[in-house]
Amino acid sequence: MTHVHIPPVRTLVFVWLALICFTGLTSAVSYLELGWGNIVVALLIAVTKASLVAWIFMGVRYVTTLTKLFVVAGLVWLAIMILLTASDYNTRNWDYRPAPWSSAKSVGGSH
Amino acid sequence: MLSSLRLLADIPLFPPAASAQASSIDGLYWFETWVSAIMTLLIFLAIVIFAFKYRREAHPRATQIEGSTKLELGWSIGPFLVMLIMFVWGAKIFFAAQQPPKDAMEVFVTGKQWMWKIQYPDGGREIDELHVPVGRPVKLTMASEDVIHSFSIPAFRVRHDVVPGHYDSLWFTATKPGRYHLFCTEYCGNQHASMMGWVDVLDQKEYAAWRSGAGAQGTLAEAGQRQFEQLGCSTCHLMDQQGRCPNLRGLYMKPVQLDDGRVVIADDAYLRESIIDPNAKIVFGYQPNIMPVFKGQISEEGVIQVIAYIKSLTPSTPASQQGSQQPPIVIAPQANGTMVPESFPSASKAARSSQPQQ
Amino acid sequence: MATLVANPPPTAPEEPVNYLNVEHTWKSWLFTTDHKRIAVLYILSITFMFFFGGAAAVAFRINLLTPQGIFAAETYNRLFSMHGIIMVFFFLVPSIPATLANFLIPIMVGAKDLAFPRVNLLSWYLYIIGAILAMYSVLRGGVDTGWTFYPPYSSTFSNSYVLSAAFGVFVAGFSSILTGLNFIVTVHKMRAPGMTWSRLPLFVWSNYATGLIQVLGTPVLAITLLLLAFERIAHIGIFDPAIGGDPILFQHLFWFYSHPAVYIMILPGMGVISEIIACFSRKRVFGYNFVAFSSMAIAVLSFVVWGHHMFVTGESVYATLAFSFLSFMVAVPSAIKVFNWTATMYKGSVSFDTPMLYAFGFIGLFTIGGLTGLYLAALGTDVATHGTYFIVAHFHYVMVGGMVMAFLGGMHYWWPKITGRMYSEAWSKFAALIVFIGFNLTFFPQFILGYLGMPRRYHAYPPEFQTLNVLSTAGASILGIGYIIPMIYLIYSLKYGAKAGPNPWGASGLEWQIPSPPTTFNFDVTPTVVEEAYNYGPVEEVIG
Amino acid sequence: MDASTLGMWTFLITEVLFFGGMFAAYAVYRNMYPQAFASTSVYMNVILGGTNTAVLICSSLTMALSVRAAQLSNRRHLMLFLVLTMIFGATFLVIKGFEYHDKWVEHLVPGFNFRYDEFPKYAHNAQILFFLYFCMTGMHALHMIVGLGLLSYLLVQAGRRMYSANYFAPVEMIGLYWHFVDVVWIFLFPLLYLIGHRR
Repeated sequence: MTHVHIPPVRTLVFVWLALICFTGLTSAVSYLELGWGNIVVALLIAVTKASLVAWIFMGVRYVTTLTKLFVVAGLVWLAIMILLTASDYNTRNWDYRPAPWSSAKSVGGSH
Repeated sequence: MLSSLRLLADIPLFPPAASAQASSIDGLYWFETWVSAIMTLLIFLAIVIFAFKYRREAHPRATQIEGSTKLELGWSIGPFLVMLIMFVWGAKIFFAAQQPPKDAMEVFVTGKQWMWKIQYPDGGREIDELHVPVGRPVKLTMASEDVIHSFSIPAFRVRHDVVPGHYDSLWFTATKPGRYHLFCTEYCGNQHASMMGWVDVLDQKEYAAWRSGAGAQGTLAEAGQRQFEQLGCSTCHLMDQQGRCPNLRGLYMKPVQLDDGRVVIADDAYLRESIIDPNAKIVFGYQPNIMPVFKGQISEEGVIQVIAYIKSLTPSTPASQQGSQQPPIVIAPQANGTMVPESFPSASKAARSSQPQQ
Repeated sequence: MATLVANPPPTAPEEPVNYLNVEHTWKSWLFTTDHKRIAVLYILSITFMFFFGGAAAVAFRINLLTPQGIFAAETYNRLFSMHGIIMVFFFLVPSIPATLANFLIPIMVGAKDLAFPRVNLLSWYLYIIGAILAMYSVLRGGVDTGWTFYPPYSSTFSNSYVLSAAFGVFVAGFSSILTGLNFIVTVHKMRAPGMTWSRLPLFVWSNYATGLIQVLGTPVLAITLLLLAFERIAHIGIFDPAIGGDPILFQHLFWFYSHPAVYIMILPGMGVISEIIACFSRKRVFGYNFVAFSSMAIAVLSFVVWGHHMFVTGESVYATLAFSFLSFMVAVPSAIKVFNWTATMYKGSVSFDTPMLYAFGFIGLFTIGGLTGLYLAALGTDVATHGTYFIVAHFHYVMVGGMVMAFLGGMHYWWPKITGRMYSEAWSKFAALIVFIGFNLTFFPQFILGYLGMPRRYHAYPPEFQTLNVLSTAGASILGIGYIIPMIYLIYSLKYGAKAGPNPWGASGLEWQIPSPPTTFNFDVTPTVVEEAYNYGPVEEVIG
Repeated sequence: MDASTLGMWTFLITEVLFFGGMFAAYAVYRNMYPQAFASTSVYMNVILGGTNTAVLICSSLTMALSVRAAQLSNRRHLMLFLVLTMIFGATFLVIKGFEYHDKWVEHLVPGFNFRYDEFPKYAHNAQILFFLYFCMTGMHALHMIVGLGLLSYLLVQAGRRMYSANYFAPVEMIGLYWHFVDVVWIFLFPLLYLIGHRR
């Protein structure tokens, strides 16, 4: 069997501390009014936390490239599902032609 | 024997092409059919020839061939190029089908288990029958009372799902007088198969004659007015002086400032939503919860009638009190994600530059 | 290959121990972890489901003999729904992966069993539980939503047994996930020394790709059906337009699985065809790398094309454009396969044994099925053909003309390996011919019907469509017979068939180097692989 | 690396897409009805949600420590940390139970007793969020319950001295599962509890 990597307690506790801090941070930030910034910050923090858990607690750091590839594949497929579904919803209202009653140019773009 | 022969002779093999779109789709259809036929024939021929020529008796020892990257790339890229033609061609037809001409005649369709209810602007109403004049673009605005239906006229090669919760639309120009099938092609329950009807394409004269017979009960807008009064809308929306609700005169297709800062166009979809669920979008300066929710109180047909009535309301006074209340109208995207069918021209996000006509 | 009559059953009591005769108790079957026994359990279960779904098909084809229909609308709707649900989720999805691949993959990679034998057994039990739930629906009166379960019909309006059917599909989905997971891990971890990726038989490649789709797609179906079930229970939910939900979102999530799922159904069949064509042309598959790579390309691309099921629903035109383009892309790897199989026969040494006949049938029908897919990928023609019999014909050409042909071909090819017996050559060739004729007669008229505009899922139709419908029903009865004949001679062969010997076809591949039927642990000694797949010489040198 | 690890990761990918279906629905509707979604924040208990997040993070730490203990053949520590993990997991479920109770009392269960008098404007669309809230947290809680079952199994086996530095794959596998459930919550917390600004 391949060698086993045993993470030091220090690392684990440090990650735990970071996760707790991030939880406080994300709660605190949600009280600020940042408009679209809120969701961006919340997701960034969540991704950071999840990466910490995956990287250290779940030991992605120590696994083979193959496993890493699998993890990435899972996330890519999740992205495919969400992005392609969103591609429908976010472009449904796109005005791809001049409105029949005016000569104003089209206003496109998702939000 | 003879009768069975006659039966065979009577098999229809190709549908009539009775709209402008039908011929363009048929063009692509035949292109695809030729490509398919040639490809199928090539493969069949290759199989038959190889199987015969290299049968074990004639060719006991196979010659091992590793493959040929050149050949393989060839038969990956070659077909793909042909498919690109299909893609562009198909997309062109599809996009054209999304853009009803401005002068299209409007007809309203409501799908309901298990019938198609048709309403004409002049007040004529039919079930499972649609009369249209030849040579004139017709735009259908469609709603569903219950489940997903799909409105399809094979002879016109048109089809669009009718999804509950919003308006869908399609348009066509009939080119050949006649009587054609009209089908529901999205399974919608027990009597799905009886959601069949007829489209009658009449020449101009016949159409005029047919039309004069219809509309005895008054126009669609008049039916809408009756609804409007029966449901008690008129007490507020036409003569309100206390600022409880917006005035509807001249509202149709005008930008509306909402209380959350968005600006939307008062199109069919907006009007429908404001009837069914008035609290969904509150006009700036008004309070929610004043207007009763009409969901379940009014059918989709009724909504169509009321919208037709609202369309018919012309501004009564040049400058009502609302006019001064409204903030300047800006060009802004419709910043909500509400479901507005993209094929619906009035659902445009583009707001016009500020020239309130009130 | 002798006929039945020529070879009376040798009454040999000294038959060597194999996986079939090692134990005979019920327990030894129901609690087995031997992948071969589980495969046999699967063969029995999916065959039962196949004939059940097939009976429903024959019944509603009879209904369509007359324009008014013979049955009540309700009966018809329940028949076609059960046909769809059973055939898709309980036959096509597990058809080759759970049977032939379950049997063969460990042997082909040189392993004693799959990576997780107990999980493999669990997956069979999940399949059975799912099937029981679905059958419960049938016994209580059936489900009438079609296999697609579109809300709001399924969530609010249908009065049939939607919940148990949906839950059955949900459970069977996990069976499929576990099978795929097992294959992926087995191919990665259990290959014998020397069995490099480029030496894997193409059947393994295609099932590996299938496994990826199963693992990545099926959970989305599971959660979607669960959300639908909650919506049906609570009478409100996220697909309900009454609260601002969008029924089309269900279709997005449903097709995110169900489009790749058609590749779950066809990819393993493609793998079977690669094996058969190579064996009966005595030739290495033309362009091994391209064929292997195309399986993987299909697995990936299949996930980005689902929107083509929704071109006329009100999906955004921009999304529509992208999905149309991507749909054409996914046609390329399938085309590569067809060309490469054909090229494999070039300068081969072709024989016409029954499996090869099915392979010919597969290539022909799959070609037609694939090409008619182009009509549906192109936006313009999709509008005209969507929701009509054109679609029905198209996917039956792929699913039945493709997958069922491949399944039968594979069964005939590996039957001697699985059972140790040969079947009647004459009867099997006859059956293959009947299936081919019956199939085309059933489904070709449906292309014409479709473009004429006949909508699918109609229990009654305008009278001018009758002739084509009668032809189709006539074909269906021939097809039905074509499926029953193999049942009979294959069962007959179990007792009276000639002993097959380890390698009746003179085929290459590890599975042919072990006895027929194999022993419980496949190999006495883990084999070491030193040569490429499909290392074929002339047939006389190999047959032993 | 052995087959079971790869198998577990493959299974977790399946789980990602299982929850992913709900996240996709969430994304679509949040984009469609941002204000209705934001209006629900009033009813979401950030204190309880935040506490639960912390509790789960603690359970993840103890889970990681149990795997470590198994790797070091430290049976006493292994059992101690497994018990701690289970206590944290149970605490999470109890708090979740209180939250569900509150939602019921406040008439926020779509399809059963939904009332949304404070924001009648969003009465329709907010039900989508609450429906998703119950589905997502419910599915998550179900995974927690399964996890607790698995942990009890580990505990029994650890008591029987089954695990040591030579064989600890089950501890590792179940640990992966447990962390994954934690990761799901890490996303659920901001998406369900921290929508829009507080008032």
